[in-house]
Amino acid sequence: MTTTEQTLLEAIRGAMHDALAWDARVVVLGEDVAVKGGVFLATDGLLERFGALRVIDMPIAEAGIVGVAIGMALHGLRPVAEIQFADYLYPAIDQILNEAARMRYRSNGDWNCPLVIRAPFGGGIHGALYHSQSVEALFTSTPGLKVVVPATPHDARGLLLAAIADPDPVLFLEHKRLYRTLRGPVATGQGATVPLGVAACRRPGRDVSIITYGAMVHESLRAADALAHEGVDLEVIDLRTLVPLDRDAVLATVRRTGRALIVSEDNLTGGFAGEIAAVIAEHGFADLDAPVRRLAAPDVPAVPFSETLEDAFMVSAAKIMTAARELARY
Amino acid sequence: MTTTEQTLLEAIRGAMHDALAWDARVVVLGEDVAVKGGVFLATDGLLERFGALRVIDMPIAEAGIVGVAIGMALHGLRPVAEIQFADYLYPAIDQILNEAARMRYRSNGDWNCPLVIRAPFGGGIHGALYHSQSVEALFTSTPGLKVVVPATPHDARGLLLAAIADPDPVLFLEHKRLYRTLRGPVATGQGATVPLGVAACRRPGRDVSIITYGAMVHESLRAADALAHEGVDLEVIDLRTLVPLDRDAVLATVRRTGRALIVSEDNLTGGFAGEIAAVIAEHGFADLDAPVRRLAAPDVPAVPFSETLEDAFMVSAAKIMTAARELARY
Amino acid sequence: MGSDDGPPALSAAEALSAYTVMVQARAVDDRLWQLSRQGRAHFVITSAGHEATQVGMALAIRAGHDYVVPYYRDMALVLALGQTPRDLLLHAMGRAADPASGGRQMYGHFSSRARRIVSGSSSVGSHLVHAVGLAFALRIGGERDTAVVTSFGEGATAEGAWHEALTIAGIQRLPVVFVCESNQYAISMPHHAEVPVADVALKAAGYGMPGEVVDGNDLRAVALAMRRAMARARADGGPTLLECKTYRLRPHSNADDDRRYRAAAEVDAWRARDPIGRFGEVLVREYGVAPAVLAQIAGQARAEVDQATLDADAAPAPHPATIADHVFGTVAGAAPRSEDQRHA
Amino acid sequence: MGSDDGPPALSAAEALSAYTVMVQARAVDDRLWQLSRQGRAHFVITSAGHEATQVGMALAIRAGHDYVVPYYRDMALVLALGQTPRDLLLHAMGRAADPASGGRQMYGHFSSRARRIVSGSSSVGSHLVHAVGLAFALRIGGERDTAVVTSFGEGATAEGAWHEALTIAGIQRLPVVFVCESNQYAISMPHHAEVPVADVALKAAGYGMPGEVVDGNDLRAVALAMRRAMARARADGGPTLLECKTYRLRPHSNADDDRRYRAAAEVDAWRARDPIGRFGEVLVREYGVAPAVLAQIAGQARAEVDQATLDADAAPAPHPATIADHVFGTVAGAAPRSEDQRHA
Ligand SMILES: Cc1ncc(C[n+]2csc(CCOP(=O)(O)OP(=O)(O)O)c2C)c(N)n1
Ligand SMILES: Cc1ncc(C[n+]2csc(CCOP(=O)(O)OP(=O)(O)O)c2C)c(N)n1
Ligand SMILES: [Mg+2]
Ligand SMILES: [Mg+2]
Repeated sequence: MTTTEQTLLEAIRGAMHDALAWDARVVVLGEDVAVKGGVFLATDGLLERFGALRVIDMPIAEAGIVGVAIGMALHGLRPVAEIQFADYLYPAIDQILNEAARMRYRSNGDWNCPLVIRAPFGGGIHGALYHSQSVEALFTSTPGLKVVVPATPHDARGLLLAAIADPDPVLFLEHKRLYRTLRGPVATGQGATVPLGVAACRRPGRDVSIITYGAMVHESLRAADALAHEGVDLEVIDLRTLVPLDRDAVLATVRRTGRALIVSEDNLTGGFAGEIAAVIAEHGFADLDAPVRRLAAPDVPAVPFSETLEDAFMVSAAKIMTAARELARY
Repeated sequence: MTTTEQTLLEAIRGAMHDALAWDARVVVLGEDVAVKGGVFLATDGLLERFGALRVIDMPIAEAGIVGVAIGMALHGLRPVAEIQFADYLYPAIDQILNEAARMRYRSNGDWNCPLVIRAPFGGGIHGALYHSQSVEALFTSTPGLKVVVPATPHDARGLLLAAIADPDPVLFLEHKRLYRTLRGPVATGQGATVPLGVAACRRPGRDVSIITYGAMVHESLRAADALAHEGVDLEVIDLRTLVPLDRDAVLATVRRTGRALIVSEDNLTGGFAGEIAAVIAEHGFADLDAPVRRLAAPDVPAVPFSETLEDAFMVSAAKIMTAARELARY
Repeated sequence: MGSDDGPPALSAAEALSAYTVMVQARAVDDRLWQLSRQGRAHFVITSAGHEATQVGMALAIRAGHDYVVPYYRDMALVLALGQTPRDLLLHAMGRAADPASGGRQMYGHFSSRARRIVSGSSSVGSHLVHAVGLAFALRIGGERDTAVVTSFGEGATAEGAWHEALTIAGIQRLPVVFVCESNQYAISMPHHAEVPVADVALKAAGYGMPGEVVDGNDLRAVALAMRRAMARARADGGPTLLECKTYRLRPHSNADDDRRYRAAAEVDAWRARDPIGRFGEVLVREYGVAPAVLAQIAGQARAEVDQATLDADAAPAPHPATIADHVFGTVAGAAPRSEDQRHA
Repeated sequence: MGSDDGPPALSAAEALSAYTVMVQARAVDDRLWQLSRQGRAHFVITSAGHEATQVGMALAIRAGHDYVVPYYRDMALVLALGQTPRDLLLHAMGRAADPASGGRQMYGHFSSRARRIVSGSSSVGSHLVHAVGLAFALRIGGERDTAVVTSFGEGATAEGAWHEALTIAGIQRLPVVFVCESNQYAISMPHHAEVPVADVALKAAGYGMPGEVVDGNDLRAVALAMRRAMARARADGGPTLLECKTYRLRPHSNADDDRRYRAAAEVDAWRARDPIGRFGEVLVREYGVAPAVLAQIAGQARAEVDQATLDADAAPAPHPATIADHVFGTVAGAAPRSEDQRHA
């Protein structure tokens, strides 16, 4: 096992590269993934190394891309499909939820769908309504589908390898703002997977538990560092996998601090933060010294373009500090 | 204002009939809605009365149906589109969420989409995975779309008329098990709309608040009647509209009873019950004498066909009684 | 060529066995409607009228070798591929032993991994992309001489996913045969309200593949056209769109009343062209089969279906405790987690 | 007919004004790339190379009367319909006064209710169904002599929603003209990886509508074909699919590097056929316009764009407090509710 410094993007590219090299069943498909190497270059170099039968440029047909991946998976391949932006998962939702997620159950275990759908998501990159969305809430209500959101290069690699090895469909959401801005140590080697369904404590703390995922992990850590100077000690939990949710980790942190702040980049109402809050409200009630609090984006249809509006939309370290401070004082 | 006894289905059909009669901008479109009058006969007789330009049979193309309705709405019509089963809303999700819900916002208010999408949903009718789904959780996380679930014939009519009059897109989910099994008084006449966003208290009670919607309102009322004999007094809140959610009504009932049981026909994880639980956990914390509790279907991909499995899936009055009894004793 | 007036394209054994399956399929269909009227089957969707199309298709398919991605109307097809009347009745009655879904899907959702019959949802048109993916996988895996067949109604050709499937198959020239069971109606809606052109086969031109109209009530015509298309696919000659013109002789499903949208006279006219009677005549006329043999086949089919009904009736329903089985598979090397699956 | 060698199909005034818009569009495009390099525009998507197609389309459209449902590449089209360089710069810089979206959408999402230019998302192919619905509404409302135009790239023709739009338009024979700006690439992917047939126009056959290939770099050819198609639509003769073959002269957007997927020689060859230079020659040769006039038009365009840039630069950004405006409209007769819109 060696460890190298990589960006989130390099870690993801490396995981696909190695999965293709190690397992003949793995194929990569999507729009612009082969010749161009992906609009974010996440698949750069793979065509040259593995050829056009395993790294496949697909037409602009998201339902077709996911549906074809399902067919491949039914035959025993391990397709990794890229949807160019999470905002364009919508045309494929019927295939993802009605087909892939329900295939094993509806056939009583006779068929299964081991496929991964990768999609860049998230805002803060001036991408406006249709290149910034947080779409996880659309995918966390259908059992049969796993949903993964890595927050570090190490996890991105390890979780992606675990997702490819998983016997069921996995939606793998990559925060595009972190692709090149985030670097970190990555353990490579075939055994270095990160299991799905296990959260990580990124920072232990006594006063308030922040439960979050994706880019908000880093905003929360920034907020925690800043609040430490004020004597408020935040614990930061990175869920890493939304489905299956690591309920134990969520309830354990609340048991430790008695205060839960759920931080979400998505808008508030109907978002996945509600599920976390509900789990705590149901099963951690006796441990709570203050109401559960959700910090999320305003309830508007999506992220607006102009910087002033985008800043108003995005949850930031500063907003987290305000909310955590208030909660600590409750 | 006259009042007549109608089934849920008759109330819905009557609302469409009257809307077509009163407002030349209203049109009805969908698969099998014209000549056949709809697979549930919800649009029976409308073609004969209003003609083929206003009651339109559409090909099997759900994205097309909703997209065409959007185009009609942009021109100022008031389309009421039927999707034959809620399970087939998926292929239209891109049109519903990315297009209709975001049109007003993205054009800074220049354009708007006054359209209604009706879809029969819900289980308990031996419809199996693809004719039984509760899909509301897919639609409650995108601001810009309203989501309505009537539980009585009176509300079905009044809410549908309000939805048609609304200047924005409304998803109108009709529980198909109630279509013919539920009868009740319906106030007819042009003024008898029921405003969107206002919950109803169906039964006042002191011990536990049940917060629910759709067919579960009736299961809850049945449970309440039975539990009354045991001295447990349930309050039953029918949300009627999920978006916008009547937070005031939710928090007010919790203030009265101190105990909240959210009952949902959908599976538990990621469902809309989580949003309600989160709102209570955040804003009703001080009023709670017991943890919030969600009673929902098991986390399986959808409703299975066979009666034994379907019964195991469905939330029933008996299951509500057990959960409410426990909560009352906490 | 290969029509009722052409040279016999099938051997006598093939012809007789095909006829037997057609008759068997109709007997199952008859029984299902009866069970529905008795309240013993909650959902029935008919294949009556489609038998020549479906059994003709099967004559070009190597069961368990070629993949088949069917739709809800394909009961005669899966019978021809080796499913039994008992399998179908277990499926219709939602029994634990239902091989298609263990009682989870309603009738018409045929599946068998061993037979390479792929499980489908009820969503019209959503399955063709799976056929395309399977064909892609065959190419990637170097599995030569194998093809994929998928079927659908003409109404399904309006769906976006249908288009994406044909587009990808056309671009990649994949070994898929797309078979439209073109039966004039999508529930209540006649062809012209569903399809903007007279023949679905005309759509093939936009996907760079051949399109062909076949008399779907003529078993041999279907078999021959299918064999040509499958041969092309197996020889890496690309996909084909086949339109088999036929007619659904009963209502769409037990929830439908077809008198609301079509004239009895039209149905009667098609009844006169019933594909089973028509092929029975061919057997007598061209293959020298004695009418008594046909009667015997019918009797045997009824007896089989009777037995299958008894078996299915006696078979146990799924146990409620199995409701959360097969949500996810087992992750190799993962420790079992305590996460509760059941909350109700 | 109507090509560079045919009789002049446009009046001198039409020709000169079309040329002016083409030049203006290129000047705006030039400026946007410059602003992008300077970090003053976050997103730029080019229309360079498409000017003859787009301005040719506009010559058949009655602005504010016919509906136009464009896509992100249609900057020259909306200029020809009456948008100004200032409108476009306000849009690109995300200013509050951006008429398309008040700074909410990124550049390329043109919209004006007054001009009947419909707001689009970024989702490729999702807007054609809106054009079909508008055409349906025109028919229902009895608004005669009006048509709907919608445009898209050849890559978009693979999308399911594209198919559903043409299917519905074909079945109902609605007054829509579908214009494919067929520019050989969808980002990096060449035509053959996106479209299973050589010409998008061939797809028309499956929808029961005429399909026509036009030289999209020939302004007059586009204008003539568009006028025929619009006349047919206005006379209730049904929809048309027009394929204008052209080329995108710059990378897809400022985030793209087209050297990764196409040869410089190919781009250069198309540069030699630049639609603006080509139509400039026509003006000189056939309309007797003096070359100095063309130079003057170019100078004026640059000056206008300079002024527009200054204006947009000075214009205020949207106020953060407006972030929750226009989520929902006002319900007639409803009491205002206290529900908080902002939680952050
Ligand atoms: C996506 C979707 N939309 C609607 C339905 C409802 N539905 C079931 S069958 C059917 C008609 C299909 O007609 P066709 O494709 O011609 O096949 P046929 O039933 O005639 O064999 C419809 C509309 C569905 N199952 N799935
Ligand atoms: C649904 C969807 N999928 C993918 C994308 C990403 N994307 C933006 S433009 C584009 C290429 C479109 O090509 P084409 O339709 O030929 O139009 P062109 O850009 O060449 O004018 C892609 C794939 C998108 N915007 N929407
Ligand atoms: Mg049909
Ligand atoms: Mg293109």
